[in-house]
Amino acid sequence: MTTFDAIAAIAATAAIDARGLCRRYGRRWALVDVTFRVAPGTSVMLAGRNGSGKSTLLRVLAAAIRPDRGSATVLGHDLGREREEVRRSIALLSHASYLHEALTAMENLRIAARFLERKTGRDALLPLLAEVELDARADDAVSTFSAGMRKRLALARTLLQEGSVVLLDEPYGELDPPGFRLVDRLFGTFKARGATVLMATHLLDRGAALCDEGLVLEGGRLRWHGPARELPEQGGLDPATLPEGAR
Amino acid sequence: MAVSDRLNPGAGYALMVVGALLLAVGSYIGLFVAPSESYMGDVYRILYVHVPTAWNALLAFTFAFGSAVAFLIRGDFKWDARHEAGAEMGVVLAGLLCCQGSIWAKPTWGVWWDWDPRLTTTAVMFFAFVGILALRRFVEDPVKRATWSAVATIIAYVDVPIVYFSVRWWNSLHQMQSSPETVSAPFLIPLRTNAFGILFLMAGLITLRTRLARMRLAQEMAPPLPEVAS
Amino acid sequence: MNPTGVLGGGWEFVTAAYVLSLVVLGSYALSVVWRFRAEIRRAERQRRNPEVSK
Amino acid sequence: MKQLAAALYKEWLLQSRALAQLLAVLVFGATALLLFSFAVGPNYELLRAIAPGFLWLALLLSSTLTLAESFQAEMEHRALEGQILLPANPAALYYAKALANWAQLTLLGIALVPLMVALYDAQLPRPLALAGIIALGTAGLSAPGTLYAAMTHQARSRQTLLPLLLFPLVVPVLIAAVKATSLLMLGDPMSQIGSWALLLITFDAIHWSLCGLLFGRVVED
Repeated sequence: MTTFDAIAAIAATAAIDARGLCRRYGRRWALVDVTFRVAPGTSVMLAGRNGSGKSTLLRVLAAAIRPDRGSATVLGHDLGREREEVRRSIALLSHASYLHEALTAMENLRIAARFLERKTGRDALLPLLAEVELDARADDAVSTFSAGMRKRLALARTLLQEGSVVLLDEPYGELDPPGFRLVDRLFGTFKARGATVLMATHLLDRGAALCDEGLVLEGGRLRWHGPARELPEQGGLDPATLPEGAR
Repeated sequence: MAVSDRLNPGAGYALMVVGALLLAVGSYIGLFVAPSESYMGDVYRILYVHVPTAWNALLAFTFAFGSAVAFLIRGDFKWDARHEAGAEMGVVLAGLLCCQGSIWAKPTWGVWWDWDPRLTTTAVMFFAFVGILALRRFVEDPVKRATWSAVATIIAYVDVPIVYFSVRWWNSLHQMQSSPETVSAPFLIPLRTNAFGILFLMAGLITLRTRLARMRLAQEMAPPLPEVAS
Repeated sequence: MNPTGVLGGGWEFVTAAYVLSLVVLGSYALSVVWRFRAEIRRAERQRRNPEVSK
Repeated sequence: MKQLAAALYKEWLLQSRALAQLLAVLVFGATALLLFSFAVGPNYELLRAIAPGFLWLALLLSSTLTLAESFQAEMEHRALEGQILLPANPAALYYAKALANWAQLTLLGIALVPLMVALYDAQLPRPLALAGIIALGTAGLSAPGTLYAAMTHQARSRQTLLPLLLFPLVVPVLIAAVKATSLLMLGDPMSQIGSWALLLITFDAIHWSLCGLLFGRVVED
């Protein structure tokens, strides 16, 4: 750890500290002035209607896409200048599966493991596939996988990265009921590792049970930030109009 | 993003007017005052506009290259605007140069294109930068457009010396330099006047074109409006 | 190429080159000025009634 | 370094699954060679003289197919973004992909030679040197080609944009490669082959280093 990292780590009171993040796609602003702080080790639920900017926020925080305005730090590393360090400490489960269709599940994991300079033996990777119940299909090409199985493989890939900040973009999507229980179990694993977890989901009650805090996005703006338990009612997602408090 | 630039539009127009005047004077001297050359007769007068265009075309591409490098290093979008202006001006001048070159080659060598290394290199640069302008047109995201075209400009510009040498070796068997190298004193006056003429005209055009690019960028990257009444 | 070695005439090529240069430089200058003016008009219109960005 | 090894491993896996695509491009190159000969007609004197030019034109045209498709596997499910987020070193990703494209183009070039010999009745006094020139030439194509493939794959109408950007840039490669090939096939009295090879090497050196440096900026979103 260079001295610079040491200083950054000490200064890092927050795992994620976003200040006025904005991002546009062509004419439309997908993210507008998002500001919030998350202490290390807490788990946060991100809720909002479709197109409210959830995925954009996660991709900006994961240093996949640059913010057009505003700034943020992840574990003390600045999103603008230290994108490499940010990527090293973050694991993102994105809508996109990040997989190679033509290759098998084991090969996809092995490629990721080699880039992460981890053990790439079959004995090291098979347990990971077993964790997501894909060990039987380890040597089948991903092109033969269903959407749910791809999501499971993507989850295994996220698990492999051992990120100290884990961003999950609608992990429950495309999964079957056993898949839901799998996500809950993995959620527990991430928390057990002391990682900060930010999960975007539409399953409000399930998220509220797992997470400490909750954020609500609407039209790219942060509408509500509070304890996760109160999100389903206070977050203003179900009732047609926004309750007075949240405006 | 403030739309100010060092030179306000007035300066742009002024530069263009000065350039146009110099060009008119230089061309007048070149066409009517300067004596006809012993061997070439009057055809050589094309050089009075051909050689200055060549110098300024290279200058425009160099300006675009400098702006591209500055943009990649500093990330300030005024360099991207200058890059776009320089590239567009360079393409216009290079295209003009190629046409002049073939008009010059017909009476002198009897063919429409004499594969002169300098001229052929300009033609290659013309197509390279037309490709870059097309790239800018096909990419919507302003930041990607700026970064990618800057990268393309740097690669295209670095390639120019290699293109020049490969064409010269490839062409060395046919004939020596086509335009006379040593131009004696009285011929220099119109040549220099036209050179400065095109230089000023180019500077004015680039200033205006940069302003135009900056205004478009400011509009494209305008900050979001505050609270929107949904 | 005529046999006398000295290229007499050739004025049509010279005029062609100069006219071409005038046309190309002139039309590019006009296009830049026109586009520049159009952009100023557009910016002016937008400043008067800023349409609400979606 | 390890990142390059990982990226090369990925390329090896991807290439081993995409042999059909390589074959298709070879057929395209062969068809191009055939079509060129129709443009000239059965005059062997002329065909023998133009053979090097046709070989390299066919190689250049088929290279755009290989290059345009080279990022298909990466862009399909944003796999490239996934790797960059691991983080994988972008330069390693570039050099692995460029080496893979170079290998494909060299194979393609060497595979086209027998057909050229047959169609244009060309002699091959120094086949090994020809393979060397093909390798140097295709290296010059794949360095900028890979960078532009990554760029244009995300832009609209990538089929036209890639050649539009690449062809003016590789003029020196085409000139030097065709000259060197014809010197090899039609005799080299003044032994100029060295200078043309040197030009190719200079081009390769410049572009393999410069494009590697700039690739990071191209994939940065």
